[in-house]
Amino acid sequence: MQNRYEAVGLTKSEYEKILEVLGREPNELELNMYGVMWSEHCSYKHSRGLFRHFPTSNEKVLQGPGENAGIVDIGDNLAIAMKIESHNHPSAIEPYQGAATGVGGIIRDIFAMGARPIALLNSLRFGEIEENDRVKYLLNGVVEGIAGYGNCIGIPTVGGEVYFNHSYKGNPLVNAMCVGLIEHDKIHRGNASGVGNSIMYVGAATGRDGMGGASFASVELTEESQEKRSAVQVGDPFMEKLLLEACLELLETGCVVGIQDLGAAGLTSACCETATRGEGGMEIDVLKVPRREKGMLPVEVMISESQERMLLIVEKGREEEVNKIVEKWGLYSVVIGKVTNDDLLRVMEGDKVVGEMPANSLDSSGAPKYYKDYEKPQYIKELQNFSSDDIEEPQDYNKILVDLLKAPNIASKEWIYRQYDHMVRTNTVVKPGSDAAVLRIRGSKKGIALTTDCNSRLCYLDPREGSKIAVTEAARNIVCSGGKPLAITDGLNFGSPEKPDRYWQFRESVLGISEACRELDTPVISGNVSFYNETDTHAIHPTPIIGMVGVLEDVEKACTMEFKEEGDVILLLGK
Amino acid sequence: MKAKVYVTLKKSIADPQGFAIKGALNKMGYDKVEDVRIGKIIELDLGDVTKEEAETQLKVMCEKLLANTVIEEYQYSIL
Amino acid sequence: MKAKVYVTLKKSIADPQGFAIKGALNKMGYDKVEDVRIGKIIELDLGDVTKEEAETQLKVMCEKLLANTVIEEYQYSIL
Amino acid sequence: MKFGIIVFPGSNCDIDCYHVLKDVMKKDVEYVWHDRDDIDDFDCIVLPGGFSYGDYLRCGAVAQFSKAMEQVKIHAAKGKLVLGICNGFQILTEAGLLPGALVRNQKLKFICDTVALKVENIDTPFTNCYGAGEIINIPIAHGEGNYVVDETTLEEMKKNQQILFTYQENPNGSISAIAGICNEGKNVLGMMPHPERAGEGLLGNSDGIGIFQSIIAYLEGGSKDAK
Ligand SMILES: Nc1ncnc2c1ncn2[C@@H]1O[C@H](COP(=O)(O)OP(=O)(O)O)[C@@H](O)[C@H]1O
Repeated sequence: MQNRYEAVGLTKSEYEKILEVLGREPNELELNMYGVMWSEHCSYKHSRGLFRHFPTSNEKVLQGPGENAGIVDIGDNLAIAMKIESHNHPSAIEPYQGAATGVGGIIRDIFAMGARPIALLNSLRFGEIEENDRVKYLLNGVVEGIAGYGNCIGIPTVGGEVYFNHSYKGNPLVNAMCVGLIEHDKIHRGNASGVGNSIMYVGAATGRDGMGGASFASVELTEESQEKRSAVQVGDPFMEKLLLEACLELLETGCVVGIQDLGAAGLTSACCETATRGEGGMEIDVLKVPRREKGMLPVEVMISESQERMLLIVEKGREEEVNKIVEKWGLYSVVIGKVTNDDLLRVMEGDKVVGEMPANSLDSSGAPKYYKDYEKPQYIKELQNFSSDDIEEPQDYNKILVDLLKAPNIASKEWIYRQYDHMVRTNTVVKPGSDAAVLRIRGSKKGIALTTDCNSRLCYLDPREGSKIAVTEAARNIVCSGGKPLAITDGLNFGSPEKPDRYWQFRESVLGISEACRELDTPVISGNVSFYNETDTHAIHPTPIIGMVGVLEDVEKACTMEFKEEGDVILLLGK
Repeated sequence: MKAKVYVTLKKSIADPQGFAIKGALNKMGYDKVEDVRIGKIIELDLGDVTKEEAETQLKVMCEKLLANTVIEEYQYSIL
Repeated sequence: MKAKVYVTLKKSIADPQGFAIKGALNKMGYDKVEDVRIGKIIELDLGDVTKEEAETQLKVMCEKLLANTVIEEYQYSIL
Repeated sequence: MKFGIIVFPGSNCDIDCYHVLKDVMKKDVEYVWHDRDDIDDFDCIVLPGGFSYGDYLRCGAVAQFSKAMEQVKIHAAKGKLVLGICNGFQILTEAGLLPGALVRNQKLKFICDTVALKVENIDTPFTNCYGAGEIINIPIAHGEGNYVVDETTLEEMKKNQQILFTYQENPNGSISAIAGICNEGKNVLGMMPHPERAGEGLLGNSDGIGIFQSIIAYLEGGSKDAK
């Protein structure tokens, strides 16, 4: 029989750590909460240790990594919030919903900071497109999902990239990036402070969504639960639009002291993270949580990943104010608990305590942290022996040029970005099709430039150099559009960190990004790690996607890449 | 041979569209409406095939194209 | 009381989605498929109402919201 | 002269319309929440683009039941101006203020692009500032902009010169390449293209301004009547 802890994806030593923290055996609910929170996805246990290499601050960084999104100053009391996030595995199962909910999640991260989302980008990787119907199906579904969500909610999708390569066969990558605009004094954090303040729940009702993971296996499920559990989450952009407007309006009132979206690990992570960043304790009652389905167990409520939900920490006595605004937007809000000062996360079912643990033992401050063994893979040596002199000189360069232009990786991506509304909100000065997108900032002369970049072939050949090149390519795209690079968000997509060669790739990549960002003075202000991107036969190429923002002091000076007039001079800069 | 295929979301899958329409009906005064779910109906003219052929064809069509079996279930009837 | 509403495009209205699916089925080898049309099924739980109430309610719901009678026709059945 | 922009849950081009009217045209303009029933003050009502009520079931289907839309019907019946853009056009057809319906684009994909339109009739409150037959470039962004209408009504519309804009290259399969139509009284316009996205040189295009200029000219009494 499987051990209790293995069933929720934990190791023996991790389980012992839980025993030590609690001083007793965890019950099923608690064990499952540790299971999801100490998963790679939530705890970053294999990657966190290396993040110290990243430059994460300079005089422009208002919020570095660790919050829902990073924030960088662009002057005039204005700042840009941004973050990238992967939704690779869900998109491989159900491309439309996987991609759509990826977009929905990253938008919530931005408005949870109090910023108004103003642009979306997406970075996609698929297997070779010519040979495979499944790849076409995935591409179609992913693009439609991104379009379906972004278009409906009314945030322009202004840029991105797509590459096809055999290493992504069976394991596509879907990374979504969102950028928001915020005034300096309006920044909010996911912070549960003020003992006695109310914990309020806003948005869609909770169902048994996103509970297909291993971490759920040990719970004794009723038949109904079994049948209704679904690994596929469905996005509702309409609900999210209402939630976005309601939350931004609420934040204006000053009655919200903390706000957090319910993403991976749902209520469990939102509660323990806000509690840890705040006063330290919280008590919530699962019976008060609005539900979509009957007969849900406390554990189902606590780890459900239903979409379009937010947690608010509201000043005691001002709950009615919240209800009123939320109702105006056709949603409802309920008090589900309160802030306490005992450092514990206490889960109630009515009057009954059904789970209790130190809040900070769940989140990444308490989760295990690993440095793995790493080893330079054999393939690198072999590939690096290659010399371009070994290739025969082509006879017909014109044919080569046409072949290149036909290659899916180089051909126009208009088929994709024509499906995205890239103009809504009428700020898009430079549309998709150029080096970087440029948006004007209303009410100022300024603009921002946005891009995502990563050539994963180069990262496969040399993860450190390839990662540097990804950062510098992003910077060149910004500069060519007239912007000054400010900061990056990184979407790190790799194979299993438990394999020394993959961990080596990851480590090299982090070091490469760090070096380039230090050199360019573009700190890493947020990011995401997605490990285990591999199939039985192979891992994906290391894919550290760099999302970069730059500022244009005068947006009228934005530059596009096409040739403008006959007779203009063409210059080549650099070697 | 004509046939109808009914494709609906699996019970476990959230149906935001149905939920929104339920809200609209409630607001229009039908406040007893408890649940709305939306699916697809696909009417096919399969051409000149026997009933048995139709039967086997439909099954494959549904599995491969007409329904997304990750989130949907289907039924069909031959007319 | 539960009910199902079937909404389909009028014959006179082109159905690009149905046409695309017909094309896909033909390409999959079902080259006898002559026509495909796509409609909607709306499954409702009308709550605690009598059959007669259900009947009248459904008619109004369809006319007003569930179908656009400029382009669509509807049928319903009470279960 | 006052413009009102109706905001439904899910509207998202409301601020774009507001911006063009307020900051570019320098006119008095106000957002009108969908549950308001006092719109007497406004000379022109704008139904903006977006995805009202998620565009669930059918685009624009649910929005027609709002309180504000009841008022819009009265407003239109008085001969006052209504401009429906994209989702606003869909709402106007669903509400019966304009004939026909908008269905899925022929190629089934959402299309975001800038397209060339021909101004078919300049004898209206919405088009009087354009030249006869002028070609203008206006962005589109829709998945269901394929206009359908029965033959008889189409003939009547043609006879009445209710077709105001047609696509030079039909992007979505619309009958007679129709991009925008008005009612018989010529005071209600519905169009799929987004003139508010073509209002400033900085965004690369200001061809859409003519529509707002026309409305203003008409309201200032300088130009053609709505019949
Ligand atoms: N998935 C996508 N989503 C949105 N825009 C995209 C996507 N893929 C490519 N683009 C846009 O197409 C243009 C060309 O992309 P790409 O070929 O990656 O450019 P480059 O290699 O010159 O950086 C860019 O403007 C980019 O933003």
